Amino acid sequence: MMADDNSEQTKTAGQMPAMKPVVDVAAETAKMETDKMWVIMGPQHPFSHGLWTLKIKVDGEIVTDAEPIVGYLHRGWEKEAENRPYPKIIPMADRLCYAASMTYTHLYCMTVEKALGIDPPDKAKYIMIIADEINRLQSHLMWLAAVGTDLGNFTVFLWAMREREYWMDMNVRLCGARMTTNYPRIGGVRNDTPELFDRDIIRCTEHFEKAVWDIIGLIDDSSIYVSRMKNTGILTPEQCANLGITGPALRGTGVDFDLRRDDPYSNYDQIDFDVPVLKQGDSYARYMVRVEEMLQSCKIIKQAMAKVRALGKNAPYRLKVPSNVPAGRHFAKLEDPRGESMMYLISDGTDKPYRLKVRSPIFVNVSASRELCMGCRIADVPAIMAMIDMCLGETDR
Amino acid sequence: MPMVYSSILDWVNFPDIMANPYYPFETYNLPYDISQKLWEIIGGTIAWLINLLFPGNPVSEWLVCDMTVNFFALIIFMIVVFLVVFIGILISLWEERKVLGRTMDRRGTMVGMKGFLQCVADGFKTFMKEDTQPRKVDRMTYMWTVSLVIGTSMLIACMIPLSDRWYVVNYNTGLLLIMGLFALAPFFILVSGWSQNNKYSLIGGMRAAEMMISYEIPMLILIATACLMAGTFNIGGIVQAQYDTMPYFIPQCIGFVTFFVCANAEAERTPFDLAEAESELVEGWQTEYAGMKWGLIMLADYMRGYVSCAMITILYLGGWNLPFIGDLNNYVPELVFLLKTWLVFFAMIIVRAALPRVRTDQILNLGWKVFMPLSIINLVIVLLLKMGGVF
Amino acid sequence: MDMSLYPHAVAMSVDEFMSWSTAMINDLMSSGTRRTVDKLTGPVWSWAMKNSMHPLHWGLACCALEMAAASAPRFDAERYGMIYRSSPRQTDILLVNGWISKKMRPGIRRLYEEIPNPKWVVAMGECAISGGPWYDSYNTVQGLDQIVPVDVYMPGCPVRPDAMIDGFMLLQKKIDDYFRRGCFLED
Amino acid sequence: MSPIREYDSSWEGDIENKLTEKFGDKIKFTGQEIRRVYAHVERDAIFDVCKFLNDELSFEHCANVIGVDMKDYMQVVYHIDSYTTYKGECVELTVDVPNDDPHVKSVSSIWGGANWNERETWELFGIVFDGHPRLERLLTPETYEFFPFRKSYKLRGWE
Repeated sequence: MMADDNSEQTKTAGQMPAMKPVVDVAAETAKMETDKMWVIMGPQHPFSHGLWTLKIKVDGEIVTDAEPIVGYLHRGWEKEAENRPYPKIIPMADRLCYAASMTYTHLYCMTVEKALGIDPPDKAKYIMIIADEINRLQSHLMWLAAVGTDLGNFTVFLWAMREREYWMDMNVRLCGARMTTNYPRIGGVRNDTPELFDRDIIRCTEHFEKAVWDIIGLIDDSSIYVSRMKNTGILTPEQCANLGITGPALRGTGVDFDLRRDDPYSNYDQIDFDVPVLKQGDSYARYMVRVEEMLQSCKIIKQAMAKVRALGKNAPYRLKVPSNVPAGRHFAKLEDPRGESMMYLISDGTDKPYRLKVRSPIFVNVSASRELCMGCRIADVPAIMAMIDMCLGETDR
Repeated sequence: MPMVYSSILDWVNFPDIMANPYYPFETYNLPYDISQKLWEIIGGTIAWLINLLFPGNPVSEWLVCDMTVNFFALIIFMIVVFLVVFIGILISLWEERKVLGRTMDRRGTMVGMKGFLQCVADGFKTFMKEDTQPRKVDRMTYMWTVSLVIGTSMLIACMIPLSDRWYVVNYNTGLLLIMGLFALAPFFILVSGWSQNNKYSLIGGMRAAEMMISYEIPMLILIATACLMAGTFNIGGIVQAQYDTMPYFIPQCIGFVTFFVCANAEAERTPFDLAEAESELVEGWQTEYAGMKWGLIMLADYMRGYVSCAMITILYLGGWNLPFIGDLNNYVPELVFLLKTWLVFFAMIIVRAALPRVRTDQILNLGWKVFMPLSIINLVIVLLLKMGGVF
Repeated sequence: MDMSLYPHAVAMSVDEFMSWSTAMINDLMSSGTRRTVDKLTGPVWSWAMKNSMHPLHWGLACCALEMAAASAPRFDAERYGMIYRSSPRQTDILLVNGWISKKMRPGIRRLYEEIPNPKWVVAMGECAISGGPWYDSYNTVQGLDQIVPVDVYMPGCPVRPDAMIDGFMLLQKKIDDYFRRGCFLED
Repeated sequence: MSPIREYDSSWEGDIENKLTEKFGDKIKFTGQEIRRVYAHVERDAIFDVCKFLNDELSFEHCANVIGVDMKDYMQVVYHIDSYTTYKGECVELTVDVPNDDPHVKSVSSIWGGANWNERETWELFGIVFDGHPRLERLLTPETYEFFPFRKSYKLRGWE
């Protein structure tokens, strides 16, 4: 039975990458007497970096149906935010997506700034660009580490974690905390860049630009890695847009869309960078997009640091803001490491939000896991879902 | 006429082991020699003590007669052979954890003696843990298959000769016997995976059987090729033939590489650890095993790794002989053999550190479309060499 | 043996007294043997257990990333023999590193039951200790100790990797105490 | 050449005109910014507006379906993005839903990405999306029988 499956698989895998390697399950079942079974992967499962469940229906080794189950980390974030004053939501926003905590805090602050009708100083905007990109690098390195373990290699995990520690150090230099930083403020940032921060971050960037090639070499030069990722989890751009998939997974299918460039926020329009886009739409394209994004982030950090330096030491970095927000409806969007995140705020003139909604990219991306996993093998499921880069804190909220 | 025994030296005298009429081997056997001498000391001391209390009793005489010495020497022989292999395996386990740690830029384990006692700690811990048995398992197969996996692995690990004087059996077809037992484990894994009433272990067991059909045939062809080159199935004969000509990894370089990969698969090490693929099947076929059973399964894994490396050493690296040193080979061939085995294991560790796991269809492709032609090319090369009279 | 029957020994019948005293002597002897065995073997088991802690490979929330960082090259928890195993059958420590939702609550209890004895539970981070920032949520359990008995609490939000290793060294002390008390033959 | 793409002001007002032309007084525009269109839509027209946006104006990405409890009535807010024709443009549609009849037509047949968002809005607010393929509890345990995000549900009982 296995040998038969194999020939079927190789036939389709040899074709053009635009085709999804779909196995004709119905015909195969008719040929031989096989039982399908549900395999429940999760919530405690090594592939589910977080707390979620993927129910897959397998026919031998081939996945014929998949159903994601989330909600194991739901704590009613939006409801709790309705009971907190505005400044107290900042540390909560840090804990939405803990792999890149500053992005959500930045998004929250942008939303409230918009509702207040203020524009934070330029210096704060550039510092936040640096912080965002540091967090993007951290998050992508965590993802790279997870790709290593998901494909069965522990070396990639440890090397990526080693590089991640340097970016953690940069976080510590900037604001004193490793992960949940509590750094952005409504109307600016908490503190100016510390002394010699520019020297450190340029050194860190330059080190990273060299060191990342160790890890990339380990993956790209190995044909097993590449063959595990190529031609799996293929989506077309139309499917991708319709299913609401955003971020690197969308850019891996050939849709040239990045909020940092196409809907610029926070002085990203003053910075010159490329948006990597690949057309294949498989796991390998998503991997390549993310790796290229890491290098682009280094480029952005260097430019933003130069702008901060040009603004001088005495430039303001924070505005005083009132505690009450005038009534109204506002939303802001931000390019998360994982996709498009959005916050929608309804304020009623008091010091607490009336409704604060978080749009999490992973929440929508994971709902497409049925389309991603259909027709692949059990061994491909972790490889495909690793490219979604799960972060359950924001998914379940 | 009973002898008069006055001192312990009368009881403990080391006779020539070959002179014993019940000597079970045909040639000189070092571990048997050691164990017989050990029993001379132990049994002779006991006999002397008993003789002190009850002079002229028959038990003392019995304890040092040829047949009894043979019997107890065989028991000690088993222990000696097992202990040496066991310590060798513990060292390879330690080697794996340290080398793996170093390739990953960390120190590896540091528990006692630079981490050597880590495996001892793991062993004691698993011994102490509660032995759970899930409610709905098929009890008989659950217990027996795992015992068989461990038992066969231990058997073949002990059956590998360390030199022409350190062996358990000296069959003319010893190699075939070892390979036959080595290939049994996937069947037990299949049944064990089914018996656990767990879907992960079921898939893991199926994968083990599926994988076996892909690497087993090229591997057997390669073994047959090496035997053809040496002209014998006897392990000692193969090693001697390599000493007389050259180590076989030079003429059979294709076969050497292919066999190395197949041996990796046979020992179920990364990149071929499909049966216990951690990222998708939680722990694969071992998911439901706890405590001592699981500890022994891990030990059996390393035993199979050791056997794989030993097969490579025997078939391609010239076994326990080193070239160009002539008669110096007679001193510690066992140590040379173990060092070569650890060297091969080092290569396996590097492979493990560098590669991810392959997929089921990939290993089938690899087995039938790459290894199979390569092994046949290797066979053709050897045939040409044979016909040309080089060997 | 029931020592509380001691005052009534005078009023017992012969048969009752015989059975009672036999039970008492047997019990004393067996517990003495047990104590001796425990005293002799305890250090070995405790050393083995301390140096081969296998926590469950299970990341819930923020602290899971720091858990991963703790086994990374800079902090390197494997020096202490800590390896994360994925199957609860092969682990000793249930490491809960995040908030516990109502949906996960039965799952945690089940994981705890699946770990074979002797086992330990570690609550890592504020959320697992007391609910943390989600103290007024409708869907979280306020602390792990409402579900399973907890041995070590590691404060921090999130716990730094070095603090986590420090917590595991505390747990090593606790393991020492456990085996000094002598629990081997009870199992 | 700089890869930064400037905002194209030529399509400003374009979307509003097309929508007004098609739907008349069923759609009211409440505000406008760069790259943003805010509109208020009648409940019975929302599905047609969404279909029109997707098919004719190539708004192929439904970012968000938000439920809001306004105490007297409920609201559903849609955020719809475009990747191709109006790149970077975002349309916000607001629909009022009465408390006693919380039904809206589901748009998950137009955008697959709206599926889970609608499911979440249903379980947290109790707004029923007609024609949704699977309206089941997603985030909260299946035993829950209340809608926790409604304002009538107090997080702290004493308030």
